[in-house]
Amino acid sequence: MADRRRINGPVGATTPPIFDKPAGPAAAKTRDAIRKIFLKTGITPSASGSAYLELENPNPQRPGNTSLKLSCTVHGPRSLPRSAPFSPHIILTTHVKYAPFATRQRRGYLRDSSERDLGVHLETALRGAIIADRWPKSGVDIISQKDDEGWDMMNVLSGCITVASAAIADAGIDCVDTVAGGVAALVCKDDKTAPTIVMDPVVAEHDSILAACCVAYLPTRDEITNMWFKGRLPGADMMVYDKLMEKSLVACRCANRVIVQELNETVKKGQGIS
Amino acid sequence: MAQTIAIPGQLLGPSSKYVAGPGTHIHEANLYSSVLGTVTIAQPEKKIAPGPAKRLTKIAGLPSSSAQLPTISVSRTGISEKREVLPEVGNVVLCRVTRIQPRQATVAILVVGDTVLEAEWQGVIRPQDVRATEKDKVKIYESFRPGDIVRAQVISLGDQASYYLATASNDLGVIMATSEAGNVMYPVSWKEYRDPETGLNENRKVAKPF
Amino acid sequence: MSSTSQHLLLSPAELAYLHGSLSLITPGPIRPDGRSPTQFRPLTAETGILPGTNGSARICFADGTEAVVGVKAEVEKTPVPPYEFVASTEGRKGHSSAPKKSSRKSKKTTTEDEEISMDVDEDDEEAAGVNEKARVSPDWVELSVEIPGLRDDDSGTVFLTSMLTEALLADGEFVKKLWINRRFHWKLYLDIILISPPLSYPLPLLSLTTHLALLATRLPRLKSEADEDPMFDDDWAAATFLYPRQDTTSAKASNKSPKQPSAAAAAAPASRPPITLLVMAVGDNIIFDPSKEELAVADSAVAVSVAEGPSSETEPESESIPATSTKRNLHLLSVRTIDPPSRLTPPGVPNSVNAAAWGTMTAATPTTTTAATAPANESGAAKHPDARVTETEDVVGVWKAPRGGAKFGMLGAMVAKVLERGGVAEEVLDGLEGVDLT
Amino acid sequence: MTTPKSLTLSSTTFAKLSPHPYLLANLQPADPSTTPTRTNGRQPAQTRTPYINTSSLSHAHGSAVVRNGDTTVICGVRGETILTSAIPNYRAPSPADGSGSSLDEARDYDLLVPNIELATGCAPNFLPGVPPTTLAQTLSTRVYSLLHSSKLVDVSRLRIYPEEVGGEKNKEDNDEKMNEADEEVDEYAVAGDKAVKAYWVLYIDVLFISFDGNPFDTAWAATLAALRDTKLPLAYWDADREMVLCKRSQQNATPLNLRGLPVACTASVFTAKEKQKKGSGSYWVLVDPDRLEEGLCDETVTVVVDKLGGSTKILGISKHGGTVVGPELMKKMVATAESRWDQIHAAIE
Repeated sequence: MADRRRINGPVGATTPPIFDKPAGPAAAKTRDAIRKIFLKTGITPSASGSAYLELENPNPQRPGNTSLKLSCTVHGPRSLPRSAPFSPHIILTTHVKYAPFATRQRRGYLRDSSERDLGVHLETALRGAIIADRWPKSGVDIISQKDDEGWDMMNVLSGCITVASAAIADAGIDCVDTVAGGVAALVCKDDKTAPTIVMDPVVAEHDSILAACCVAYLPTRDEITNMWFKGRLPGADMMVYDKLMEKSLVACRCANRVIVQELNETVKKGQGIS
Repeated sequence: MAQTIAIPGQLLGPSSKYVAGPGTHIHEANLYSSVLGTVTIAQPEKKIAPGPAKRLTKIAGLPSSSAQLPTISVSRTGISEKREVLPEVGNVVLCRVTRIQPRQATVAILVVGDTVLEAEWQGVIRPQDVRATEKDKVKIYESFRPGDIVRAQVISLGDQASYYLATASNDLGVIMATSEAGNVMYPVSWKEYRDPETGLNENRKVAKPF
Repeated sequence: MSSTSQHLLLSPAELAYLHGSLSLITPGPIRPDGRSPTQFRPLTAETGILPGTNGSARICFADGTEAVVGVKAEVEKTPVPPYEFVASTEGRKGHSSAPKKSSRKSKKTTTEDEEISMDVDEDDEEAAGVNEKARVSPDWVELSVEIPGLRDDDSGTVFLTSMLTEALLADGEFVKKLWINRRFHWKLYLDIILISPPLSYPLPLLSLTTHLALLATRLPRLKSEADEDPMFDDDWAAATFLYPRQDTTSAKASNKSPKQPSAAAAAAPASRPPITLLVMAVGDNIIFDPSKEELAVADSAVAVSVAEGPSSETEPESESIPATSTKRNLHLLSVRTIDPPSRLTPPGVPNSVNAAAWGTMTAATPTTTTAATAPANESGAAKHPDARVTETEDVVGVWKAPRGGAKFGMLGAMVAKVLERGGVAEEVLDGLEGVDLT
Repeated sequence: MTTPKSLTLSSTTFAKLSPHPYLLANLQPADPSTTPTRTNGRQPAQTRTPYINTSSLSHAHGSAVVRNGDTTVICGVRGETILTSAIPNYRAPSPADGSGSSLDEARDYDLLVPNIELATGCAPNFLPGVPPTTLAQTLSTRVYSLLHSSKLVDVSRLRIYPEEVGGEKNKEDNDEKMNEADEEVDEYAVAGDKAVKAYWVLYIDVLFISFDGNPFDTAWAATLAALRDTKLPLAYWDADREMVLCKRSQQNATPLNLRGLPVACTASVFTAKEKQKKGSGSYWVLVDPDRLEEGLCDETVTVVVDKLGGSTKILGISKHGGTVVGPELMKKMVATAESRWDQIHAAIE
């Protein structure tokens, strides 16, 4: 990536360190709850709204006590560029970006396709929640920056949805409800045992994941703004599919409790000052 | 009940008992909060007879004006001082002139009412909106100069790029101006500012200092 | 930019009218072109139109949208992780079966991924003799979508590309067909080009064309043995289909098919590539194959990818499908919600607020008895800077962009309607089977 | 200079409408009783207290988060290996002195790759999706040149030698030999006959979480803290596989012990008149400026000092814009830089 605006390092190709012994398998432990979430709003005072989220690190071998770190800033409502056509409602643009040091394989500075795909998912999830016609002729930019690899796209997406919803509430943009993200997966240890449905799966922990689904959920309205299901269901029976969805909604409700608690604290802290 | 905290999506009350104020929205006959903030309920002030009642030619019978409903609203004053507000039609705004063209003056809206904006919205003052009298003899460069601070009123949402503003009343117009020599000037008449150091006068559409 | 690329200029009144007619319950939705909710628009399809490819197809919809797909295959060397040597020299003693490389991780590290080895534990049909695991990886398929007027890194195009790729790779069956031996594999390039400007949401068209192109794809027959450098029979007539065919016409091609890892009984009806259907919901009605106008008023839209697995494959886990069911055994591969363009449409102004209709902003009196429409009651003069467009109850007949998401039950019903016996997916698959593959 | 007579504005409106007179009014209060302060309540020479915590990332070999007031920066250091065969015009370092030769391996072979990423939405004017702004590019090059000129990283730590071939490769005795202080690399370069087979390349990525002025000091402090926290796994050249392999066990990952602890301190000069000729009118030196002050001042001075080991060494002075700062002001700046060094030193320990 010879980008003349950045320092590109040596001409020759560099390879990440290759180890002589493969790492031991992650300690597979079953837990029937989502990982602990740390959520804090207001980390970027210069943005109109911001939030920061960390997921607890389930894998003891991995250094550091959290495995997924996400920061999100919201800039808006702000004026649209001159060329934009007249819009009676707010234009939502989302950017999802991995930090170069976030994943095992160092990522470049330009957004690749998986990040754009996450961006569209996030946009769909949030557009349902934002009351768009309250802010005519304006735009809002939601930037989600991933600082540490949660190892799996769907966990990352559910983290992005939760942190973006807290940041939007912090920015004071009208929403019908807070949006919470949740993931559930159909996991089977080995082929003899029947597959079990697990909430907030950590891929390193499970032997083989048959299917997983990530849901963006509006708790009080009990509606789903974005749903992403992937994998192979045994047979086409809808029963397993519905159970998987229910489990992910439970995960969403747990995540939403964290959002509500954090937003309450922001208001209390705010009142303390004013 | 005054200082309860509202999270977006929190049920506030049935929409038959309250009227939705700012920061709330209606969904299936219920009022929900749409902003993070504190709930305030404004009791309706007693209605004085609204001017000569317009003769309603609409067939729909004039409903009996039942007692007015209290307005419930969620205000963010508690949270952060940065409150994003959109210029509404009729708001009095403070803006800085950024560009002067014969047909219009382009300004950046900085303050709406008394809330300072983070983002800057673009506004346009057309010659015919500069003053109420002799609209056709207005010359823009005699009314505004780049860098002036102008108090104006929003008259329409305008086109996709900018809001339409007007300074057509006495208390609207330039409130702070810097002269060519770079010193802050003070108003001497309704259409002139004077530079204290050089003593020169410059033409402006002066706002009546109150 | 919503995932539909073009903005349809419909006035709020037209939108309200369309929404009203589509959400009728009693006689069912009345669609602008009079179709039944599950009726598809006619399409013309042909395959084998590009001689230089391993497989190609072209589909043209009735409304003039047209897509062409070309599939080309190349032999590629499989990268071997370094401690494969260490393992092979010391003999891989009970190396714990590394977790299956979840096919979802689209960004695969080509070089060594030190924590999780990539070899996929294909335990079920892997030929018993070779204890070596068949190393398949989702990177063997590269799919690119080209939509005229959009850059290819445009988020809408990327969303389409990842949806189509996801449908192909979701269950890992497809990638196993590309396995030649431990050192080499096929690398498949699918180029999907939408020829006409995207009149309606291009997803169903692109996925059906890909389906046909993959059905028509043929790979040269392998002549070399297990792990040697691959040698192929250059007689194109002897080339084998990617999806082995069970009908008699090309019987000779299928029974000479080389030892394929997923060589389920050749006689059984072969599995077919996935198709992605766009399902839309307005009110309580579920509508298939929506046109541009219908999508503009959709409350929610879902893309469901379904594939037909070889029905003889016994499901290890769940109760097997009753044998008497009809021949198709559908697998749900992926479901994604699509952001309906209806959220970007301008709202209508109810009479109670519209000055032209004498609903006055300042009228102290609430209008007639409609639910609780009570316009703002602040004095009209200097409106409070915070006063928004007054929040009013939804007035019947006045268009308002849908807020919030879709009900859980509605999403489940849409997916169920696609998968049900004799449902839409089977109807589409039957239709596609009719296309004679040259 | 008469301010508009009867116009009364709230302080926030005054700040927004005319920031320069607003800051001037704060620094030069009308009545002498109030002490002159800056708009953010600090004294002109007062810096913001830095908070630094390290090793917070799991995929980087070294990482640090630095918070300096409202400017928050996260820096990750990742080591990757490059074979000497892949380095164009590679010259084997003369084994005798190893580092004194004219050959500066870090600079010639580009082994240190710092990059500053500002387009992360850390401030309303830095939104993603655009190529790096000039500020981001200048910051990257300033960090790059300071890294090389201060010779912070000891290049001998970055060299990778072939493994000690011959005899049964018993891992155990190699390991306990590993953890001596710093000669263990020479353990391999037995009597210099082993040529360097590969190098470690350090990718230093600095990301701004929140931006409120004075980016260079914070970015440099983050780079420094992350490099001090970096532990590179022991790498060796495996002859029969012609590739570099690293030992999995963590305990023989060797930290890069850096030479010295250079700290940067920036101040900007605020002049009473916006367009100020030399010497006329009063001025203020604002240390560690925030975003509002940076916008109003066009003259900045940056001093890089290192007080490790008693005597103060000045590693770099850069001043651009404006004509106010003279030699005696420069001495005062070095003094403030020294107090800033103590602050950062305390935060890093």
